[in-house]
Amino acid sequence: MDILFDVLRTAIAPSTAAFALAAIGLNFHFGLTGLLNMGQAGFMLLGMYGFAISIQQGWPIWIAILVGLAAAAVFAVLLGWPTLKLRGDYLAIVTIAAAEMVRFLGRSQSLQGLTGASSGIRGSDYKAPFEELSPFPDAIVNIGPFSMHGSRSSSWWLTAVTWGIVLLCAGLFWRLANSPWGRVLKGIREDEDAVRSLGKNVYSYKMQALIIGGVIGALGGITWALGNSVQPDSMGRPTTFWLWTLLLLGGAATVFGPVLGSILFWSSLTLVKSLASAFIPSDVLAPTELEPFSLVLVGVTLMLLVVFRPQGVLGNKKELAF
Amino acid sequence: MLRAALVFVVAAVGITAILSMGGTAEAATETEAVTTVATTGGTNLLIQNLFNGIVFGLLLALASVGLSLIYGTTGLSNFAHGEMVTFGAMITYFLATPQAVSFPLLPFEFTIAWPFWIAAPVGIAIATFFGWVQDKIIWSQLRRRRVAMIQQMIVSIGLSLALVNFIQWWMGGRPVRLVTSIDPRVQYGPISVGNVTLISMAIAIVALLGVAFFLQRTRLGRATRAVSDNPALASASGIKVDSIIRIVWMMAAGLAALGGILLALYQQGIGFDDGTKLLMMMFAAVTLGGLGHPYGALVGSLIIGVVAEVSTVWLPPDLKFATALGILIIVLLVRPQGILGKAERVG
Amino acid sequence: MNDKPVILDADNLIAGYLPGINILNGCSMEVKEGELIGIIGPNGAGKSTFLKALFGLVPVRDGSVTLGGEDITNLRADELVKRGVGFVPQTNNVFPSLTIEENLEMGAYQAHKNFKKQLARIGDLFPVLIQRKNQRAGSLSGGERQMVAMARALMMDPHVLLLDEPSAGLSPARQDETFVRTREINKTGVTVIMVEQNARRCLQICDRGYVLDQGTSAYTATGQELLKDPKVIELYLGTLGA
Amino acid sequence: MADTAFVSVPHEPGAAKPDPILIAEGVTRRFGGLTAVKVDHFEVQRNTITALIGPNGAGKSTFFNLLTGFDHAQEGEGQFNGKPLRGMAPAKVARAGMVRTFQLTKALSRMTVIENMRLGAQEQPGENLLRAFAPPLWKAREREITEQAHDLLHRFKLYEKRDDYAGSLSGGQRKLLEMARALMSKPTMVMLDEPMAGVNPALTESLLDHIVELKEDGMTVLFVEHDMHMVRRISDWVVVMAEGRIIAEGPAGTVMANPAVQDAYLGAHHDTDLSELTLEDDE
Repeated sequence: MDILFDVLRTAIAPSTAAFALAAIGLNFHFGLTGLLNMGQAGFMLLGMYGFAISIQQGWPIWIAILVGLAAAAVFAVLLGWPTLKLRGDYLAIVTIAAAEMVRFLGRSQSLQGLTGASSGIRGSDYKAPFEELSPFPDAIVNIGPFSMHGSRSSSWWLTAVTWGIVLLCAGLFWRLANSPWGRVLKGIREDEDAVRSLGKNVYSYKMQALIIGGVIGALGGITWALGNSVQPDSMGRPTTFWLWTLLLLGGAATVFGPVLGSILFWSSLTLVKSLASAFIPSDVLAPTELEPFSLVLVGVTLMLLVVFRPQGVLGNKKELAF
Repeated sequence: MLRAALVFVVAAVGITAILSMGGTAEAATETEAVTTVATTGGTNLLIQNLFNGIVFGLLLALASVGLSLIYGTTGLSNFAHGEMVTFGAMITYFLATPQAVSFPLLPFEFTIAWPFWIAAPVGIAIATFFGWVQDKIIWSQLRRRRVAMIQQMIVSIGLSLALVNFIQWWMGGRPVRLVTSIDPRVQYGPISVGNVTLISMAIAIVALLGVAFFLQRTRLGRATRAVSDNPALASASGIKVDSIIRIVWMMAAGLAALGGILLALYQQGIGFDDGTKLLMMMFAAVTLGGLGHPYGALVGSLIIGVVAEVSTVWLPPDLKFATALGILIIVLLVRPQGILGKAERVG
Repeated sequence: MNDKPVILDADNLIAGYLPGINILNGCSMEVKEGELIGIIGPNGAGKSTFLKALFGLVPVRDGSVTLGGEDITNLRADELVKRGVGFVPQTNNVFPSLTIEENLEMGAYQAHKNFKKQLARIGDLFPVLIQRKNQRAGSLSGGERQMVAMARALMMDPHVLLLDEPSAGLSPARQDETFVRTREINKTGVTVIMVEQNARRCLQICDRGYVLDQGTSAYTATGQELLKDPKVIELYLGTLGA
Repeated sequence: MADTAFVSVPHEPGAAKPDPILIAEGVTRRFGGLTAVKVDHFEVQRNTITALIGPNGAGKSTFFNLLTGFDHAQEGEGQFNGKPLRGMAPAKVARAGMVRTFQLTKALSRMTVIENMRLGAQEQPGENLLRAFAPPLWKAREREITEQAHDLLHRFKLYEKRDDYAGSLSGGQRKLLEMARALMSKPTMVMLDEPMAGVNPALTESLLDHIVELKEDGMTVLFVEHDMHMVRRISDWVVVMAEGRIIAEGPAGTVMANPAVQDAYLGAHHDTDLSELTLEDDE
């Protein structure tokens, strides 16, 4: 039973929601438009930095959120400007390189005053304004079998807010994907030239998609930071790869694919770890080996998914992810 | 195009430069993939860094030549190539360490402790075999099923995730040292360098010349270039394209392993994710030189190595990889086909 | 006119690239040993696809190809080379980053022990290639590339040579040269099947022509007969030219 | 079936037309050393069906791409309906009223037929990101578009397939869909790149009828085609290209009888007989 609670707790955790958000952003890029963004973690990181640093400057929380989102938007414009005219894999190389650059800059000693270099920014330095907004009591609250703090860190407050934002963004995706605007993006995913021949400005649409997906990614970053801390190395390439895995797991181009993907991804990771630690003797699999062991499974899952079920759990076989 | 490039430079480097004024003057040594070799300082700094750059560039070239050959013959951007670098070094450590070792999930330990000069070649041989296995059970199957390149690329991402974590599971999270002795530095004119590093350089140069010899002077090597040029025509000429690709995978894995071993010697230790971290630099090198062009990988690696190391003269050392990636992005914008690549229409 | 045995027999081939879309809708052809066959027909009739289907480069969905009585349908290209079939594609027919000599070596890949001997033999046919053997094929003109491509295919000493529009993109003088060369190669005993755009020239030199229309082999006759046949012009230009 | 508009037009390359909708002047496109297109002068008469023909490699498709903005010429000017074409992006060309189809059909496979059609329409405010959020701003237009799409689908016999993914259509149906989609924008000129390629014979008749209908609806049609039967049946005027240049113009009958055209297609009539020619040693 404990294992089940652990799994459920992971499923509703704010960080699961944060990944769902970032994956919704990636869904705008890949699922809707076919853009190969291999640097979504960079967008998340920019959002986190923009938010945390602004709060540290003493700016109000609303401004801080806007700064985080704006940073991602500017990043998207800079990356998209030259590459969206080139072949698709150039965007992949440039985004992954640029995301790494952001991380290197963030962990650089020369920016320590702002970013805290490789040790990052402690949560306590920027969480207060958000936690003060909490309507929940400032104490541990038990709801059913779950026990969390009302307002602090990974709290009921944060859980409610993040999942609220997830629903909002999923709704946004639904609204846009089913609008004439989304239709143009799907057309671009299928064949750019055909869409050009129909009189649409492909470049501008790709840029819009890149910006929206990146901004939602930054929102994911901010919500992630509110439950954890700002740590450049937690937003490296593996994060982007996990996002891809969970997006493909849930089903690209679907409304709830990223959400379901994130829940499945994190809860099965917890499940695997719990089962392994419960049933595999520790002289065979030491506790420190659990993490890498389960991530090996993630990698293998990604490989198998791509080859055998590219449409994911929710995807339509005819509207494959590829 | 150029305007965009300029904006990027201003954005990336400019912001750093301005903000770094507030940062601490004393920069910590980079511990990522390569430890900065202590420099003699003063006027010789530039020469020393140039030299370090060449050393790093040569080691990088060993790894990226294989990446480039794979891209050239199959069109795949192999994201799991970094793990091949780590794997070579780790398997050598496994064979050479005097400590007890074990396999994951197997509850017994044993000690191999071969001398390094035996362990290294055997490690490379095992890595080469691993290249064969990989192509046999994964890549050749995907080619046969005509799985699209983007899909194959994501499969390689999955493989990378699986391998890097497998290596961590197997070898632990701490960096390991292949040899315990310390390589004392010797001063040659303005350059300070250890003898092991010099030997590593020599081995790297010999191996790279070997690759060049293979490609230019052997029938198999010429067939490899033929497959890179035009797989359909190669097949129509009677070349078994799949066997050539299998050989390329083996060679790439072997070279990456050699690169990993030499890198572990050069930076005095290797961590489970050092190869993964190096992958970005390899991509930068290969793209810079011209995707799929084997000599392009060499040129690109040397440029990346030198840019990364020399940039530390003016920029904080922990930004040297960022600088190298910045160079990559700028080159991509100005010349998408890379330095040696043939101009072709892209998009 | 030729009572030699049938060497290559294509029977009712149905083939295409995309699933569900056939380019060939039943193409048949019977080639006797030593013949020079020209395949002509308007653009889009499936001439090149037919040749590629013979060589296993386009998946054959129905029908069969036999070589000397042996079934070679959908066999891999390098297997066909082993069985003495050579193929010269219309475009991308050289390895641009390899030298001329290396290109020829690739042609003799399966018989590398005879490389020097074959090189000497080919050198008699294409002396200019030997003079410039260290030049990279990528730097050659269209006509020179065509020569390298044909020489490469001949390095294995094939019994059957498949040529896909060897005259395409060449100047008229070069085109004539290509046709004459093709006939000379044929005279050494090689069975040649060529697809040609330049129908008049092609029919002048070939023993027999096949006319393709809309993915089927419409009819066959000797080259001279087809040259005079108004139906050929009809096929190309929609009606009698006059 | 030559149109009366052509009565006074001389049968020669680059002939001026009484009311040209499309004019190209001195258009040159080189790829490396190869000159793919070198057209001195070219005009298309308004509200007629003009065929662009020529042997493989004549530069038809390249010329087509140049006219529609998908490729850019090193030299030359173009004019469509009085507007200069030089440097115009393909999307702008389309919005100006000149819509094209592609030789290899570009049906958007993972979208339904009806979505393909809707994408072809112009002036859908919902294609703007901000307005997309507010359906009331675009629902009305969407209904109009859907109605128009249904009409076209009926006409092209694709109505039953409207909710199928375009990827499940046959090659010929995709061609039809592509043409119908292009018509959604109510163009003044339709450019068809090999509309017959890969279409099974049963469908060709209706495809031909559709093209003729376009003219009756007041549009101008320029098409590239290999199938000479089709060229003869429906074109008012035929332009022949070979080796990047326009070598002949005129009504189908006249053009096909032109010895230069026959030479371009069948190979030149040489006086020399190849059987007498021997190989001289190369230079």
